[in-house]
Amino acid sequence: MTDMTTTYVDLAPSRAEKFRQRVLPMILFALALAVIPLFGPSRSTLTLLNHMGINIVFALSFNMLLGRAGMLSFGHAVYLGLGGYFCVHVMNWIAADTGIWGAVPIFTMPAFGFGAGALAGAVIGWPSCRRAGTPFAMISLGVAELVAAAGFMFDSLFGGEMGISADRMGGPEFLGLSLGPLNEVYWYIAFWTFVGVVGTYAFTRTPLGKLSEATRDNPERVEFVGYNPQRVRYLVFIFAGAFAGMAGGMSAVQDEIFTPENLSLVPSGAILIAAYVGGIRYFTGPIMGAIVMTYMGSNLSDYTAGWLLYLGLMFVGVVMFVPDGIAGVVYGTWDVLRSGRLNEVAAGWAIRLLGLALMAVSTITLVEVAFRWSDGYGEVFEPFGLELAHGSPLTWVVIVLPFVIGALLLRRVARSESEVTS
Amino acid sequence: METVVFAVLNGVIYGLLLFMLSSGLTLIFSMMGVLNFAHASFYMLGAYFAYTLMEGSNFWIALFIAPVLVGLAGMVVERYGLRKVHARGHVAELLFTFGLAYLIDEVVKIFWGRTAVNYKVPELLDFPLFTLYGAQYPAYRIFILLVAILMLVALWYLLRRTRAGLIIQAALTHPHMVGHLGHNVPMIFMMVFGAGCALAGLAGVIGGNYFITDPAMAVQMGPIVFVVVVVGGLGSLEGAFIAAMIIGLLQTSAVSINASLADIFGFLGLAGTSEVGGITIASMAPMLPFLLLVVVLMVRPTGLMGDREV
Amino acid sequence: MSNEALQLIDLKKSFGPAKIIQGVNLQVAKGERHAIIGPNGAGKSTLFNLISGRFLPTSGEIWLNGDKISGKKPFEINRMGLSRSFQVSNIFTNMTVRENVRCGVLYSMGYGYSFWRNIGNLREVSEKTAAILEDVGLIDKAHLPATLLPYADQRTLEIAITIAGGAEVILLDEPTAGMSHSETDRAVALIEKASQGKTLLIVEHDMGVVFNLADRISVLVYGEIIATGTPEEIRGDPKVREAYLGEEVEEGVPA
Amino acid sequence: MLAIRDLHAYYGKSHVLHGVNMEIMPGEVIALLGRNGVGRSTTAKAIMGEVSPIGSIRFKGQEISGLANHKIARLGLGYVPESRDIFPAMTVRQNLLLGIKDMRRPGKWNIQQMLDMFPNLARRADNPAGVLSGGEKQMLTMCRTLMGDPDLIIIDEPTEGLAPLIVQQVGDMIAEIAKAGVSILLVEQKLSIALRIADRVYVMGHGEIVYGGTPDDFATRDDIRKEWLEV
Amino acid sequence: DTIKMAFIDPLSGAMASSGEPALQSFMLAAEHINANGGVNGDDIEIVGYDNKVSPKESLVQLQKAIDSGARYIIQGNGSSVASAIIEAVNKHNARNPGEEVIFFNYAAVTPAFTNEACSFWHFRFDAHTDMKMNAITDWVAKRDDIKKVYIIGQDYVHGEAVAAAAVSQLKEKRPDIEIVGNELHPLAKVKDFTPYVQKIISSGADAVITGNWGQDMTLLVKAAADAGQKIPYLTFYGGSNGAVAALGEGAVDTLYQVSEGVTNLEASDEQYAMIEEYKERFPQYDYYYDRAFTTLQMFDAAAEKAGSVEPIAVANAMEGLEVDAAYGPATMRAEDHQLQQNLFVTTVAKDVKYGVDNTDLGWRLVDGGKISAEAASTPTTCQMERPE
Ligand SMILES: Nc1ncnc2c1ncn2[C@@H]1O[C@H](COP(=O)(O)OP(=O)(O)OP(=O)(O)O)[C@@H](O)[C@H]1O
Ligand SMILES: Nc1ncnc2c1ncn2[C@@H]1O[C@H](COP(=O)(O)OP(=O)(O)OP(=O)(O)O)[C@@H](O)[C@H]1O
Ligand SMILES: CC(C)C[C@H](N)C(=O)O
Ligand SMILES: [Mg+2]
Ligand SMILES: [Mg+2]
Repeated sequence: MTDMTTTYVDLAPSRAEKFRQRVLPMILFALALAVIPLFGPSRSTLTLLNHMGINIVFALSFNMLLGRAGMLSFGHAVYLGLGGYFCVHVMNWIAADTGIWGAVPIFTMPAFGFGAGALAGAVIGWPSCRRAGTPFAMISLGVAELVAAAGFMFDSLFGGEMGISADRMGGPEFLGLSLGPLNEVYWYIAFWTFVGVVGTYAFTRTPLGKLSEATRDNPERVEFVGYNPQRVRYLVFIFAGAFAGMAGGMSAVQDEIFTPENLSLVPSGAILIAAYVGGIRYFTGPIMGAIVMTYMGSNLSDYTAGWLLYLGLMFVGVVMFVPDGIAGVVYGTWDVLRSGRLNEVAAGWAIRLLGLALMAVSTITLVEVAFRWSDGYGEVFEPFGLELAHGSPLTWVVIVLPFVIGALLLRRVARSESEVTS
Repeated sequence: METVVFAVLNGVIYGLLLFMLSSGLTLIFSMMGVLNFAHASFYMLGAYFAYTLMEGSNFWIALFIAPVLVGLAGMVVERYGLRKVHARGHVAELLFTFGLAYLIDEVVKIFWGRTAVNYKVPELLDFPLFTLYGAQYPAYRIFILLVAILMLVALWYLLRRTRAGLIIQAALTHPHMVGHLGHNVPMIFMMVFGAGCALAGLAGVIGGNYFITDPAMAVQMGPIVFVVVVVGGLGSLEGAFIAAMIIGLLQTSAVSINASLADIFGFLGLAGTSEVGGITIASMAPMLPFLLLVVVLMVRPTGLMGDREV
Repeated sequence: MSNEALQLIDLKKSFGPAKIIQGVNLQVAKGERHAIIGPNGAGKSTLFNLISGRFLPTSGEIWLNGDKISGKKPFEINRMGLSRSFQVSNIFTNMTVRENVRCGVLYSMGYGYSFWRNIGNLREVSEKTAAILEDVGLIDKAHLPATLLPYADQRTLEIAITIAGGAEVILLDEPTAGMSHSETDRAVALIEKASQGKTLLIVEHDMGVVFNLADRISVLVYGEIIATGTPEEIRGDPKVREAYLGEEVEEGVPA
Repeated sequence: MLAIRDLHAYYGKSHVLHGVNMEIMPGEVIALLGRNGVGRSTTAKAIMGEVSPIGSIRFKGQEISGLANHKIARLGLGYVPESRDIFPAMTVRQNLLLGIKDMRRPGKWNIQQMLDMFPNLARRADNPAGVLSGGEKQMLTMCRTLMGDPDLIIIDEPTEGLAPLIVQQVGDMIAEIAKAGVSILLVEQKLSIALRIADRVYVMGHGEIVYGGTPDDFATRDDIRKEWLEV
Repeated sequence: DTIKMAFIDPLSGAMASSGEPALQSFMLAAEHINANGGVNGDDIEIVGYDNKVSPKESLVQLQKAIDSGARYIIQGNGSSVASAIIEAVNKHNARNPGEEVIFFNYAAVTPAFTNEACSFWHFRFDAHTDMKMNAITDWVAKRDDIKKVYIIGQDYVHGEAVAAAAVSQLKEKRPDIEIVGNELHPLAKVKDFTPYVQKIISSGADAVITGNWGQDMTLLVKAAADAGQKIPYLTFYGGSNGAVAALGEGAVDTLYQVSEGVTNLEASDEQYAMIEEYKERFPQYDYYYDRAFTTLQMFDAAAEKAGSVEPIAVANAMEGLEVDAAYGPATMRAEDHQLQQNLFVTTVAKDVKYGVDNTDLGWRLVDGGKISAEAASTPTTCQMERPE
């Protein structure tokens, strides 16, 4: 019999569903964080992992703006930078043991960064959130340049060109972590990355978080259900600043230095790219983007001089062909697998994959040959023992042929798919 | 006195260069609504193309060919890139050009190396035109002045006085209607983008040897070009001109001023020994344009001369 | 006086030189269902925009339940108990139907800009949302993204968002535009139910709907109200026949 | 001249046209009637390539569905949309100038003729089009379209929102154009006008053509009018 | 085995014209050492890391370098970077005993690094600002026609140190000289120095002192040349790529620099051969970083003396070590790890053995321009902490 006390249809997902969709991923994430050290990562891996953690929180905070609230910021690094700077100062106060500071564990830095980022967001957001869309984007660009320029002028706050350094081994130990060796810093970063992920996710579940999405979709209508869109944007902006500041606090401990460049357009642009490549429409998109881009940014350069070019190509490719980013691809694939439609699309996918691989082969060859030619050291690109000098016809065959075949394959799939849907 | 004269002279030249650079962006931005982040990259391409062309020919040939080449590059970008993302709105377009800027930077590094190339002022113009207060004034700067003015007039004529200009303007607000009247709007957009890029290329040809031609030139000029266009007001050539002038004069004269904040605000009790008081006006020069940008956008979101919000 | 839910006093609005609303005076009593009709471009939507705070009047005053609302922002007016729908569907396209309605519910239930509560745990909000979805008949589509709704359902959702906040005064701009006969009937039933005990101001071109629903009708022509009255009075008013209904009479008589 | 077979159209997921069939002969004036929202404007838009059409649209024997809108226009199809879309910042004269497709090949109409035909416009020739009254705007749009020398003009709701007097004028003008040998597809609601100038009448309901015939025949079909036109 | 040395400096961007030739110099020096049997039999491998003159980026690269097994770090372009690296190396060595790394600084000349901020892990192979400024101010002191001096520099520690040294030394040596301008401009950001040059002109200066380097040096003299200015420019780095070419003939007797050597000095045949080999290998640049060769020469000698390539052993062996460098003896002072070597004041002249920037202009010693190592030396305040 139906439960007579329920007078309405319960639309909310069931308990089990909630657990599966919300709690379980978090547990798995925490588990992953906890398991990683068991593999005995090398120091360079640890550095990489730590930077990934920082960038995950940073990218998530950025996406609170772009993906969730539809606010394109070109200056989000300002908040990471200001939060980080504040933490570096706090770390120096701790080291100097002035006042009560001596009792503060370095472990708590991200909390300070959170506060400083929120404050910065509150101050800077006040004028800039009065506009949306392109004016907002332009203001954020101006603010970033302004703050970065100011960074070079106020030496006592920002340390000029040199920036400000600190030592993470001061203050009382927390949880038995001296934070000296990198593997201890890993635990610190892992802890705060988890806090950051849970925090930004929780935010999406609050009324304000939902309203920020509504404001993105239709700011006008929001006004007619009782909200001031400027106010919504402003509050979201403060939170985005706060989480960016938190990432700054994580970075202050990991890198122990902040310089005015941390405030500039360059890191702001990088996080924009990371979030977008990851997929701004999904909560997990920026996480994936941060992981992939951090990995590529730090390791690709070991393999090839053309790594920036590859990053650029990848970004442009994503913008043009995969607007939903890595997460879009991952979820799309997952949906297909789960609904058991794999055999329907398998052929198309295989061809597409083949086409992409062929085009990648030719692009990589072109880039590698070009970079070696440009270096002028007379080095020759020799993949799999194949000698591809820039002058040899074989090289051009390897560049042109796969590209053409790949492009044709991709076009064929695209065409046959559009026929199916129409 | 001499400080003022020099500040004005240099400010005007710098302003004109900025105008040349931003006129192309104004064109693109106002006609197509595309915030072209790669605009300064096309400026850079102009300089490099001219440098390469000059090796085989001379400056005057480069002056004409290089912008055309840059324009063609722009058209290719529009046709095979921008047009594809156009349907997904301005943010996608903007991100596309953002990525494009990265790509052009890298490609330039492949072809021309990571350090500056020796792109020189043509010998014909490499002489001091006159001497003022003991300093010589190079003829090339007057040449810049002339080209910039020529460009301003030509652009203004094109936009306001020809049917092509009318079509372009109509296509911005009513692209479909213009299409129904039998005009090829995608083609027009491609031409506009190409023309805008060609203008940036021209600025590169002229600015590359006045300043320095290196792979960082795009990144350094990029943000300031936006400032000019946005401060001037969307779609307003006159606005871009005025904004470029203001910024040129502001930045150059700031450098020439010896005062510090304490000298100016001293009466407010700001001590020269304090950090804020010790900041010189000259050292604030790089941040002035951005201050202007933020203030203008907040007070007048349409920009100085614009009639639309950015 | 306080019996007036809505009162417009010599309201004027110009866009540049164009005088769109030229001195409108109108009183709508509490609980009344009032329709506004008039030719295209007469200024009906503009009038709604003025009342709901989307545009600022050039001159004149608007009073809601004894409070002056002209000059206030839309969200302030909404919080004072006035809600409106749009002629062109104006919904949150990337959210699900349920989320759309929930956005309409939240503020009125006191969860303004709250960022310390989990929205899923707000029991009253969920209940109210479900109740509204039930009422408007969208409950089966609650988890669909709003973009995927058929046109008529989008119009229904538009109404659902409008009534979700529980406002006392409701403005509907051509709620049935583009709906088929049966859809229109359903919509009218819905509007009837939702405006029970509330004040309703509605713009419609569908005379069937208007005469069916309205207690009183005002006719707006070129920014002026040329007549106000009961449906019968309006039907019989020669001025109205000439300016608006006239064609209907003419219709069917081939020239 | 124009032959439409099984035309479908969608706005996003919503299916608006469910297989429209119609034909227009050279020199004919056709009125397309129907209630609000049945898809008449959509039909016009589908023909002009504004919404993507599925099905066949042949103009002068050539398939035009899927062509870019300027190509359709250049084949000789003129379009006066519901929204009119004059260029408000430009003068009346400039608006007319933009109607010319190719400056090197002038059509049979020129600007002076247009101004002669409509003294109202002549008086305003150098004013920005934005200040024109609704009726004048309607005239301007039609003249602008004529400048492109079309063989068939599709006019969507030319009399919508116009005062009765102006409705009359616009009606006369359409008749004038038809006399010059241009075919016209008139999307209208006002029966009086439609029946006065049309050679044939189509009635649309729910995205399909539900009736086609001459005005005289239509006058006898009360059933059609009751079911598909009246409210 | 190979000994990995990480070279962390700008290899792209405005300052790459400073970093690239240095990297090439170190590579060439390493090749020669390897060809002569290596360091205790091991080869040196120099790996370049691009830091874009950013301290933070440098630390990222440093971490990568250390992770990849480099125990020797080479850097020079920018005292702001050097300062960050010194601190990071100190921390690293404290936290990772047994994995110490050593920092060879070949160009960051802020005096503090071998004074109050000195470190056992840091060795400097270039004369520091106070030493170089001594040479400059000595020269100025002798020129009675110089009454007004303008100081211009880059806005960071190095520029500040140069300005401070110039002011205090001029005051001491020529109290009558008026300092008519003391200006700092942003590092590596100025594209057109015309306004600055115009300021110098209107100040009526008789000489300019600058510590500028890289693009900031080149563009400064280019603007001066454009304005037709002809007063002495007394520089640390007039030898920056392109500066002489920018001035052309105008550089003669206007551009001066103080350095540990220039190609036209009297030298051994091997040195001339090295200069020519460098030019042939890297035609874009000129032989400039002599101290790169000295650095590796000294490392080689120290490793041999220690019988090990372990950093601590090498560091200990290096203290007090003396080698015969191309332009005179060079000694690593044990108290502060500051190399003591001859300094030379040079100017641009026409008839020289080696031109620079592909012109026939090159650097020539001015009269009395050689300052011996002892004369160039300044005392140190360094209190060095050494590992036990
Ligand atoms: N922002 C504006 N600027 C200039 N004119 C405007 C503006 N908004 C509306 N108008 C004009 O005001 C007039 C009235 O428009 P409104 O939308 O109120 O008409 P309406 O009565 O709702 O007509 P419909 O029945 O077609 O919806 C129209 O002529 C319109 O062009
Ligand atoms: N851009 C659009 N997006 C979604 N639906 C639309 C759009 N334009 C029109 N529709 C819907 O498509 C259907 C047909 O519209 P159309 O404009 O063709 O009608 P019509 O017969 O011309 O009526 P009207 O008298 O309103 O002009 C209507 O239900 C309308 O609401
Ligand atoms: C490369 C060098 C010129 C660096 C400069 N001397 C400094 O100390 O910063
Ligand atoms: Mg309306
Ligand atoms: Mg219609």
